[in-house]
Amino acid sequence: MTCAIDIQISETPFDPEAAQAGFRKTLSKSGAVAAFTGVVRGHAGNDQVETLELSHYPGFTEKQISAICKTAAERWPLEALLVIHRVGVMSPSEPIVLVAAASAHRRAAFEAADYLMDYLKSDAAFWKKETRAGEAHWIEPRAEDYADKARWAQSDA
Amino acid sequence: MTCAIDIQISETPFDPEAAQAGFRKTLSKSGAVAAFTGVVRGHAGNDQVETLELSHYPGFTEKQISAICKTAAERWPLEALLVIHRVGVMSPSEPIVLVAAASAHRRAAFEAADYLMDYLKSDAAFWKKETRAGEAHWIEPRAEDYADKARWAQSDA
Amino acid sequence: MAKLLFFGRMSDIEADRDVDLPQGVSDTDALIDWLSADNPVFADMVREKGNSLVVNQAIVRGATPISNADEIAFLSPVSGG
Amino acid sequence: MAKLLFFGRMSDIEADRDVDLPQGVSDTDALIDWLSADNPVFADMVREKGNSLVVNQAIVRGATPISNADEIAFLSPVSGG
Repeated sequence: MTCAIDIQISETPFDPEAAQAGFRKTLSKSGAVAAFTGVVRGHAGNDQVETLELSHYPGFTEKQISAICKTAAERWPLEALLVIHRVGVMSPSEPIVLVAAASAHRRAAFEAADYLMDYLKSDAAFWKKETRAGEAHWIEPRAEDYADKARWAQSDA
Repeated sequence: MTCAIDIQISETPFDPEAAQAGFRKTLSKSGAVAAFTGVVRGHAGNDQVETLELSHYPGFTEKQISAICKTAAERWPLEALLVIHRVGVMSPSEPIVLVAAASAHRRAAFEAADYLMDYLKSDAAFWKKETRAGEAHWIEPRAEDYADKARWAQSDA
Repeated sequence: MAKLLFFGRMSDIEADRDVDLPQGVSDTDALIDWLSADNPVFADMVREKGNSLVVNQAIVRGATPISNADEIAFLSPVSGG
Repeated sequence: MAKLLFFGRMSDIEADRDVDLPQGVSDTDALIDWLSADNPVFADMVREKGNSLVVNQAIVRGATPISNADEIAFLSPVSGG
């Protein structure tokens, strides 16, 4: 099956529910849609988050995400994949990322969305700078992000 | 953490994206929202699906779903859960079910949504009658639905 | 009057109704026998795997006492989502 | 002119710029040494775990030939989603 792949890097706020509605309208063969929306957190420990600044490497980042989506489309029977990723300066509760996967099969939709999120977290060329109490901090992947991604390698054998 | 649980059985069509937008507005502590939308399939093998009729056991079904949601809320750190399930006569591509789970943690949101869907498929008191080529067929759980649910029991030990 | 409800496949062959349970029909096993006597298709179907029996909105297993005050529901294998 | 790009943590201490690579700076190892000589903070950071080096939008490992026609990007550990 050919999987339709739509990747968007957005410099401006996006509406994850409107995007999902548009995505669902494109489907003709899928009974299952799994989606993940990530929003800017309001707190980091006891500190209030003021802003999150996301940067990417234009061209390279899109190419990476496209490769990850193609791998997912080979691994699961998918009708369509949608990835929207914000860049720029955001405030708490603003959407950062939307991943949606459509399939005839529930498990395929869930696993593909989960897989894409794990790869976006640990592999895709994005950088996050969080400002808390007036101070900027780079956010780098945590051990658990690498562990999440490793789940998929185990069944690659 | 107290998890807000919203369960709706709808006799009329619902808008899964509008419901998710409403759900997201209620959140204050969650950076992660995982959602699953199920729609009526258009084909069963080579046959075209004309209608799907879903029935439930009023009162009992809601009680079951509520119990499943409470179990999920004990198992994962969730801020909120939303389950909307259609009943009545539907046409292909109409939404049947929406499950959304919100958490501070990506894995918790994904796993809770996945878990709820597995239980809705194999345990919740709904019955599906599909009409194809003028003939009505009851849809009963497949072996893979029971296998999906069994995944969760393995780690209960 | 006891309230009898039938869901899924079983609803095709038995109608929901209020019944006056005859003397001797004091548990769910006796109720199944009583209904089966009048409906051989039900007799087969009710013994299939995957059904559930619900008394007053709680799932029961094995012979369970019932009376005219109860709601008894026969559930064919469920399939939601 | 080679185009140098710095992302994440490294962008705080090095500016994106076009440079004329001096003779002898013909691979990525030599480039790292050349940049490190002027910037000891970069010298430490570039050797940390989790960085990636990208030449003409493809990840490279180990000493990789470069020339004035290339785009060379230094990526600190990434974190999306």
